[in-house]
Amino acid sequence: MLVETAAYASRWRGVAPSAKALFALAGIAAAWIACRPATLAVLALLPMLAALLGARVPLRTWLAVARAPLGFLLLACATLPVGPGVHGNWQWNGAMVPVAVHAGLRALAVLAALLGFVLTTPLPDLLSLLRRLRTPEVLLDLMALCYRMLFVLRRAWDDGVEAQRARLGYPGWRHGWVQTWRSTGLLAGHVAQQVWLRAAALQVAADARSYTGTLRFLPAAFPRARRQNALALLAGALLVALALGDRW
Amino acid sequence: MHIMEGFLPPAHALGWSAVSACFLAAGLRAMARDLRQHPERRMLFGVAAAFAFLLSALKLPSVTGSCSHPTGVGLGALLFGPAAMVPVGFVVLLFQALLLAHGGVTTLGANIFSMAVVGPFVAYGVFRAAAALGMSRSAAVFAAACLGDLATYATTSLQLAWAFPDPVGGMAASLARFAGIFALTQVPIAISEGLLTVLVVNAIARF
Amino acid sequence: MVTDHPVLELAGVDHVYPDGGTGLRGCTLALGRGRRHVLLGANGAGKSTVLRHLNGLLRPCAGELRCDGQPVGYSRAALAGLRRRVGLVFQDPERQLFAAHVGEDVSFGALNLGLDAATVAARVDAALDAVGLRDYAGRAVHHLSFGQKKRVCIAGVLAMEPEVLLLDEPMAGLDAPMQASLAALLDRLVARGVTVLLTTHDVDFAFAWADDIHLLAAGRCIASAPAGQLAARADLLQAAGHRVPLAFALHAQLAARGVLPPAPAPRSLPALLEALRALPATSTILENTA
Amino acid sequence: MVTDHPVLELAGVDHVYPDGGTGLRGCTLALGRGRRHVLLGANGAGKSTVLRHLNGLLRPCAGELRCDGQPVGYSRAALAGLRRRVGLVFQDPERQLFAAHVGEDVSFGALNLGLDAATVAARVDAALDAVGLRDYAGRAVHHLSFGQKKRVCIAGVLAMEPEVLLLDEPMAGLDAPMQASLAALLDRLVARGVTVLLTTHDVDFAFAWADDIHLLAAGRCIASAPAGQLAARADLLQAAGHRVPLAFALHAQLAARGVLPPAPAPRSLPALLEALRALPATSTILENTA
Repeated sequence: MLVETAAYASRWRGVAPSAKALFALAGIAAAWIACRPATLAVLALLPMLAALLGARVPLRTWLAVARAPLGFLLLACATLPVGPGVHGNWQWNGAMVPVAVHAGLRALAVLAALLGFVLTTPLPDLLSLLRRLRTPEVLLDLMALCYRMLFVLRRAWDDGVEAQRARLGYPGWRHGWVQTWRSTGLLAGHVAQQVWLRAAALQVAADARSYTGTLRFLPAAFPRARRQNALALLAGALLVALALGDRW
Repeated sequence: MHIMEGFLPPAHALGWSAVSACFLAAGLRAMARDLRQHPERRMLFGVAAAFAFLLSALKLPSVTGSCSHPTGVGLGALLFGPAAMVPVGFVVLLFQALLLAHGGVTTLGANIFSMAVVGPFVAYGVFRAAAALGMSRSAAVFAAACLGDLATYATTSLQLAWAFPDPVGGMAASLARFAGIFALTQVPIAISEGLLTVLVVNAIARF
Repeated sequence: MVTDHPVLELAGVDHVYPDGGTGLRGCTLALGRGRRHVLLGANGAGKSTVLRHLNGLLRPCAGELRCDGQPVGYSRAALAGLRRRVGLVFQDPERQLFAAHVGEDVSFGALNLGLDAATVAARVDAALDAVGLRDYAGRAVHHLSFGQKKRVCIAGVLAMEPEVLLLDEPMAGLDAPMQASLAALLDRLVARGVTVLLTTHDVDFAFAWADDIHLLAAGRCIASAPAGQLAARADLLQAAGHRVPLAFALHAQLAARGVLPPAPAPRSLPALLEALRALPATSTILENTA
Repeated sequence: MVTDHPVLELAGVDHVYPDGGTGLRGCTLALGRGRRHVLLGANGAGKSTVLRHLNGLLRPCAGELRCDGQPVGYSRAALAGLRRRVGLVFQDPERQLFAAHVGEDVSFGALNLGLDAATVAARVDAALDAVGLRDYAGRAVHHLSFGQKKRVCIAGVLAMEPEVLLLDEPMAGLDAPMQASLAALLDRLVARGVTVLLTTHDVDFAFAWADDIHLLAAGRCIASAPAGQLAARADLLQAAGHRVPLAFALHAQLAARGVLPPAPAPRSLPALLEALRALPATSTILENTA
């Protein structure tokens, strides 16, 4: 997973997740406040530059991660001005163009803020932040287990695919999609069984370490969190001020 | 089907978040009740969430020859009940937004409503109805997963149409537009999701 | 601690799995304090089942588990007390690591003991230090190699500072240098007074490393004795699905032919090879045999 | 088959993993038909990577794979043809068994060959017979022991009737009797003309079993030769992260001291032990050394 790899490699990996979250939230709020396309474009650019220059996220990574949502955005915005007219025939509707431009740029700005966060913060850091924010403990346990088991199950899946390929399991669509489907179904069923087996094994392993009913871990310490939060707050305030400029 | 990050206007984003928060709170209460009776299910839900995420990140064969990403919510609803799927779906959708940039944080509420509330409840309802009508297990599972998927897609189209009504034709015209565009991809996905769910349920049943 | 009791003891324990599978049948086994114990048996003899009983994860159908001579209860508090003293490391790291980061996972058991955050942090550091992963606390578990994950599992138990450490097949999947470094780590723990019990089906390793060997066959402990006493008992070893360790077999032959002195018997093949190399060339043989 | 070409051959193969990890660097290696091959190397030397190349699961970045002297193409059809002839058994049975029942899993590859149901059924029976699991076709996979699962994996490949059988660490996790029975199974296959290549990091087993040894170090094959020729090459073995097999080292010492004749060198420690036992008691040593 590209996002996850980039987050661990980022230069801001050691920055307190609360600071990065504050900056991202400010970016989202600013995008929601701003109205002029130019301001929105600047609001999209700033978090992107912060990620690329500040956290040294490679441009290629940024673009590769953004490609899928940008595709959706392009499709959705390009088709907004096209629609069925009064007679049911599809036609161009110029009145929707500004709506599409505004929605598109706003989405871009919010996306940039989110990417700035996720490309610099490994998910477990966010989980420890959520723990401090008193998220319900059931939800935290679900997230912690889900994150860890994600990699375990994906490994099981990849190994299964490889083992099936070694036994001619995927002849390709044209040569035998029935066989390909059969392979996929067998593997999905197998990994589904693993869900039960692994859950039981984890339960036993947790019990052996005096499990008390909730999964408690010692969160990572971010000693300079206070200073970093203040800086993030300042930078975020600038973004919001920029956006507020549109309203006055 | 995910609405991308930032695409919904603020009022809609916040509104859907509030709606989904209510469902999430109810789902968490139901899950906490369940966990008090079956504490061992805590691990199970966590691993199941990872499995659902894995399925959603996989490219799976679809009948048209293209690839598709199933949602896995139909499967989860059949195995764990629709109420438990709200928290599990929340985790999966949040992880998709954070790890794959698929969906988003501001659109999380809207996406939860379509994929972790409407989808599972429709799938579960269809399954119960099909079972009551005496359909075979495979047919009932297929119908449940397939229709659950289509219901999700219809909900998303509605959410988009409401947020971006057509100035001439209003919401109805907008709905026709969004539903029309996404039908191209969503109908094959619904069918392959149905097929896959049947295969997985059969595998589990023999286990 | 002035006690003659073994630190842990199974007394006539029967165990039948819910699916009717083989468990234990009248298994009696005692672990002397501060010694290196190996539980040796064929696949399916019940090695893992014994470990799960010693940690209280399974409950005997008959017989009892004793800790310092006292029967162990199975109330929540009694089990917590037992598991505080007896740590168990499972074979497959993927099935026992549940936290995202190394440091978090290692802290899990220590936090469950109810310690405060500062103590836990100190223990996590010490445990990671002990297994040679000092700078890995912030790493993601899924980025580690198999051998590193295995060491994280051990650190997670060490952070609970158990008196007894149980390890299920700790050497499986490790190559020779990693096995040697793990054995050295266990030796350091024993030197600090920890009692270590591990399972293996490698009879040569067992006799090279252990103070005491416990032979398991079909759910029963058929012999418990210091390694030196069991090494020549081909009958007992065979009953447990094993042969005499090659180092002892070869040494016996060589001693019978006067090539090497009859005692001390080298514990491992490399030691035997060393003993041979230390002999001066051919002439000594004549003297020895004379 | 009247051909002088090795049945499978890697010629100057380079491989770099997408994450930049070590793969192969100019690896050249040839498998003679119908022989017992062992690929020996430390963890991370590239043993599994070689196997994946030989089965076409990975594609060389440079160099080529040859089958019967012909370069192998990487079209779908060419790969299917290769994998029909070259079967690969992975290390961890948990990761390669995906069907619910034994028979279903074993039939998977044979069905993919496009055979009719009756032929597949006959092959499944024969394959299960060969691995000693004749009556297990209807059993649920997850109820089997580790050793049984491993044999199911092998049966699944045998049912495809490959000319070449590749096995990744087949002995890992098996106890001594199971290792012996697996080695006997592989010997039977070789007797039927199958070429067998397995990887291991157990140098003693490698030299006890193999006809040919291939030494892998840092992604390169540094030596390929009959086992007898490589056994004494401490330099090459050390470069591959191994020591001289103990049977040879001990035999060399004993031969130097006149205890055993210098030739033939016993291939394994049990064989060495046999040789020692076959010696009459002390007196012969005097004769030998005289």
